[in-house]
Amino acid sequence: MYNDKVMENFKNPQNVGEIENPDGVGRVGNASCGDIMEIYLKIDDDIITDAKFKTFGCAAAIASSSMATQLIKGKSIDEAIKITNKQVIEELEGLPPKKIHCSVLAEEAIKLAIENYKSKKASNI
Amino acid sequence: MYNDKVMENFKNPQNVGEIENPDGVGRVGNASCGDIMEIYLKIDDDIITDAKFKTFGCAAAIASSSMATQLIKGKSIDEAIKITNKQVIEELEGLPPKKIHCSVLAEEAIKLAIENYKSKKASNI
Amino acid sequence: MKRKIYLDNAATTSVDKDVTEAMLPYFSGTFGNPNSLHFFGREAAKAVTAARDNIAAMLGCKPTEIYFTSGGTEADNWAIKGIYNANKDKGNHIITSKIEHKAVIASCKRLEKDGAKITYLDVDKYGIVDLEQLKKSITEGTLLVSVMTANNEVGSLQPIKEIAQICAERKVLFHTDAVQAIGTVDINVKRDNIDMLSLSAHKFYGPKGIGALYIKNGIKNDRYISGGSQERGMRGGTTNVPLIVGMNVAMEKAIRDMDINNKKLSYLRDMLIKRIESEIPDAFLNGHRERRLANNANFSFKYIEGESLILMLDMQGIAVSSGSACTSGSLESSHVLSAMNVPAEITQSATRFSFGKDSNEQDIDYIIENLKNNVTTLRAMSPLFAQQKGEPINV
Amino acid sequence: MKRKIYLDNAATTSVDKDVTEAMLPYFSGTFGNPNSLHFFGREAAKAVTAARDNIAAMLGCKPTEIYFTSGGTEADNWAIKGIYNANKDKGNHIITSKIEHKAVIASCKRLEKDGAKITYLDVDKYGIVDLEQLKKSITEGTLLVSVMTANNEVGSLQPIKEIAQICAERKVLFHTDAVQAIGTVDINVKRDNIDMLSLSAHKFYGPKGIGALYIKNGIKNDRYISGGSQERGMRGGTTNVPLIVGMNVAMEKAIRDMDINNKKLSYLRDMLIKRIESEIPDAFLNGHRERRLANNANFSFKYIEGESLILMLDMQGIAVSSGSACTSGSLESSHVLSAMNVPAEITQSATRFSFGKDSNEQDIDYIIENLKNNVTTLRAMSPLFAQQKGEPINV
Ligand SMILES: Cc1ncc(COP(=O)(O)O)c(C=O)c1O
Ligand SMILES: Cc1ncc(COP(=O)(O)O)c(C=O)c1O
Repeated sequence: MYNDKVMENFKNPQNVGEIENPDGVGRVGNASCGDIMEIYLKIDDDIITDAKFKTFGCAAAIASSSMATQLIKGKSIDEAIKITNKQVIEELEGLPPKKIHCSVLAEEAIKLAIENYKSKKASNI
Repeated sequence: MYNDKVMENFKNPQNVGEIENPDGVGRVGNASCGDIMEIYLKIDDDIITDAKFKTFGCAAAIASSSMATQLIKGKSIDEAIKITNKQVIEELEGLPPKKIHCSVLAEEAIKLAIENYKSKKASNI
Repeated sequence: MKRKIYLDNAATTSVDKDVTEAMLPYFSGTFGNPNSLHFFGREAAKAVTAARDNIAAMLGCKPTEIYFTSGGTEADNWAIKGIYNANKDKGNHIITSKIEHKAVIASCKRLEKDGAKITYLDVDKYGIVDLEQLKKSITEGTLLVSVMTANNEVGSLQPIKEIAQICAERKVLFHTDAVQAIGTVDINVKRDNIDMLSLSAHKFYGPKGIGALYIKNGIKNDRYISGGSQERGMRGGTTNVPLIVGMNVAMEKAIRDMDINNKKLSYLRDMLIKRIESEIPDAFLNGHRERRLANNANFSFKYIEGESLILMLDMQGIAVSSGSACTSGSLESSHVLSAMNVPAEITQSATRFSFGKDSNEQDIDYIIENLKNNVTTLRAMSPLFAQQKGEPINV
Repeated sequence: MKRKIYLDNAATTSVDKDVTEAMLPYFSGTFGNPNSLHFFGREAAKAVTAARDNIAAMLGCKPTEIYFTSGGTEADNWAIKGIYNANKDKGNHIITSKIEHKAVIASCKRLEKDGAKITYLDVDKYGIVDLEQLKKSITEGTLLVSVMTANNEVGSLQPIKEIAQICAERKVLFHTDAVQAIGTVDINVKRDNIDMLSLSAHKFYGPKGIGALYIKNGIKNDRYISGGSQERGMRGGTTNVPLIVGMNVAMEKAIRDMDINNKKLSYLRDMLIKRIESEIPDAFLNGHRERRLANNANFSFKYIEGESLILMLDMQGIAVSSGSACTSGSLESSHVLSAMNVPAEITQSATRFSFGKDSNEQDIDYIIENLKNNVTTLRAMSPLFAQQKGEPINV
């Protein structure tokens, strides 16, 4: 069902966990539809220096979280906010059709986390 | 499908053939319904001294003819006319349900042959 | 041991050793349910995917157009009843032929009870459907034309490419029961414009109880066996992994070796036909002389009845059937022969010789010898034969 | 090689070696079509008769009440759609339960399109149907009640004797899907007053693709698969000789060894249940504690999602399933658990452990060890678990 790249990211997910005092947090999904994803960001000078996730969900959701956090680390928030679920899927070398929504959750969680960062920054000014 | 007794009578049918100048002949069935049976009798003093048959039909029809002719040989015509298809089936140790009609043909052919004899005798008087 | 010659390959074939070998690991070992996520399930699913891909390629269609079924009968039921049930808002007319297999005829009869109108096309005396009648029969409300590729009793090959052409022009779906044809007739559903096709493994040295229905993508068809998500939600029931694997191996071999097998089979068939016709008087070939399956010879022997002949041959170790195995347990005479207007008194003795991969030339000598004796014996016993010779019947 | 523990026997079982052995001679050798008159056909027919007689005896019915099908799904479709189609002049109401297998539910849904009224009985939180509701639901127009003997997901045993009793009193037909029950639950259709029963060989170490429907003599049922004269004219399709032979051998062994197998299976099941409950916090047993299949344990592990757990166990060589194999390819969560009102957030992690004849005590240690680790890992990753521990979410 899943390709090797997805399974690799499921077996050894990167960036699992939380960041203490994160600069941005994004949370999407709900338990009854099967997936919840949280992404935590550490941001220095609009550059994402660290990203971590917590996910309740299937292997595709975990792999998407792992891949999405890898993708955005080191990127500027302007670059990171442009990352789409397509890119997540591409980096994972494909997801089963029924699991596309997992990559969408990852895209959304990143966007929310960056927006959370931006709004905090705005309110700090 | 057929038991050993039926097969035995089919493999080695008794009394196949015709009798020259028979004293009675019975013919039943027609080709389009699948079976035709003819029974020829030689009768001396109302005792059946010989019986032969010709049959176009399935194994059950041939076995029934063989058994019926064996059954009536040596019997008086009064005894022979009472032979039923049940007896033919019993002597054959059973026929498949779909093949019961073959034993009925044998019963009918005997009856017709005896009647044929009787009516000839009546007209000779 | 007594000599045994199996000449009933149209009824069913022996499973090829390679096929059995291929199935064995999937009974135990890789026995998982392909719907399961785990290792056992995934391994099983891989085997099914590979088989489906290969079968699709051999038929000239996409893997998503192959639906596995429990055999030819289920495939025929599904094709006919499914199309009717899914499209009865658009019409209620189905066209088929008088010589279809019982699976098709009985499905049509069943639909008649539900309000379907069925046209049963006539055939000529060779058992080949009438294209002009087909053209005339198509109306606004015609949903489907179902005509078999090759007949199972007399082996007559139907003009399916022409039928497909007519259906395509008139925008009517075309289904063909190719159960007897796979491995003997060259078929490519895309090239031949076929919308649906039934096949069954046990006719080409695969196992009994597995077949497939090809349904061209985009055709609106109902499910027939409701259930889980198997076969893309269109056919419930745990996927029959070993038998699907077996069917694929059987079909692979059958299609790979088709030309060479057909050469051999038609050589034997023609030899049998020639020898029967020259050595046994009043023997009539049923079906078309050329447009027939490579392995089928069907003869009537006047003045005798078929079952007796079949049982006598059986006693000599020669396995043949009357018309078809499906009706041989019944009293009815062949609907195929009567559609061909074969006279009633000779339909009774119709005997089908269907050759297979183990058949050989020496068999023919043995068959002819026994056939001659049996026909003579039975004719000697037959009141019809006596009549014909002019012997008076003394009634 | 890595350790492999198969705990998905409710999805399908490995074919027993004796069963495979028994089938082999019928693939080649005695491969004839049982409808054929000749030697090959007669030998095949004998094997089918013997199997039918024996299966009937084991179920407590007559051989003429057994109809072979391509599996449990076809048997369920036939039972439900057949009764409806044959008797719709007398009524259009069918009663079933909310926890039936998809084969039954989907057949009922299909009939709803044709005008049937279906009552789907509720179940309690243990997954057992409500007899009072059943009694109240029966009306003049009720044709059939169909309730499974044992549920395939949570293993709950239904009160089928009581249901049969109620149906008998109210003169309504009773069908039970006993696919999960054969070989584990003692069933005798005469004693238990059952009118129709579905079974499938691949759940008791027989082959996939063969099953049976028992229909009590005298019941008016429609054919479902139209065709030849097979199964006394009620189910077309070439008789699947090897698989029928195999099913008989499998059933013979399953029923002969039922008590001893059940002892072992329930011992393992109870040990697993006890250890999970004592060693893994927030694990909930789904289904009834006593009234459940001897080989079934179904657990939810709060805060985690099932697929991840199943794939992790799979990586460790342990094969289990979420709810059922039929839905595991789909996104929907279990209709059985939601009928039982299991809270949505724990239905996600429902994991079915179904033991089989190769299971043993050492497996349990290995399972518990890995289960504990995986649950810990997945909970560490789960935002729900963090929440529950009172960690604030910094949004
Ligand atoms: C309760 C129940 N009914 C029906 C079926 C369907 O049986 P089959 O897979 O033989 O079609 C299954 C299993 O798949 C089942 O568990
Ligand atoms: C032309 C034709 N169609 C359909 C069938 C039915 O196939 P199956 O036996 O696989 O159900 C057969 C043979 O039995 C056949 O010869």
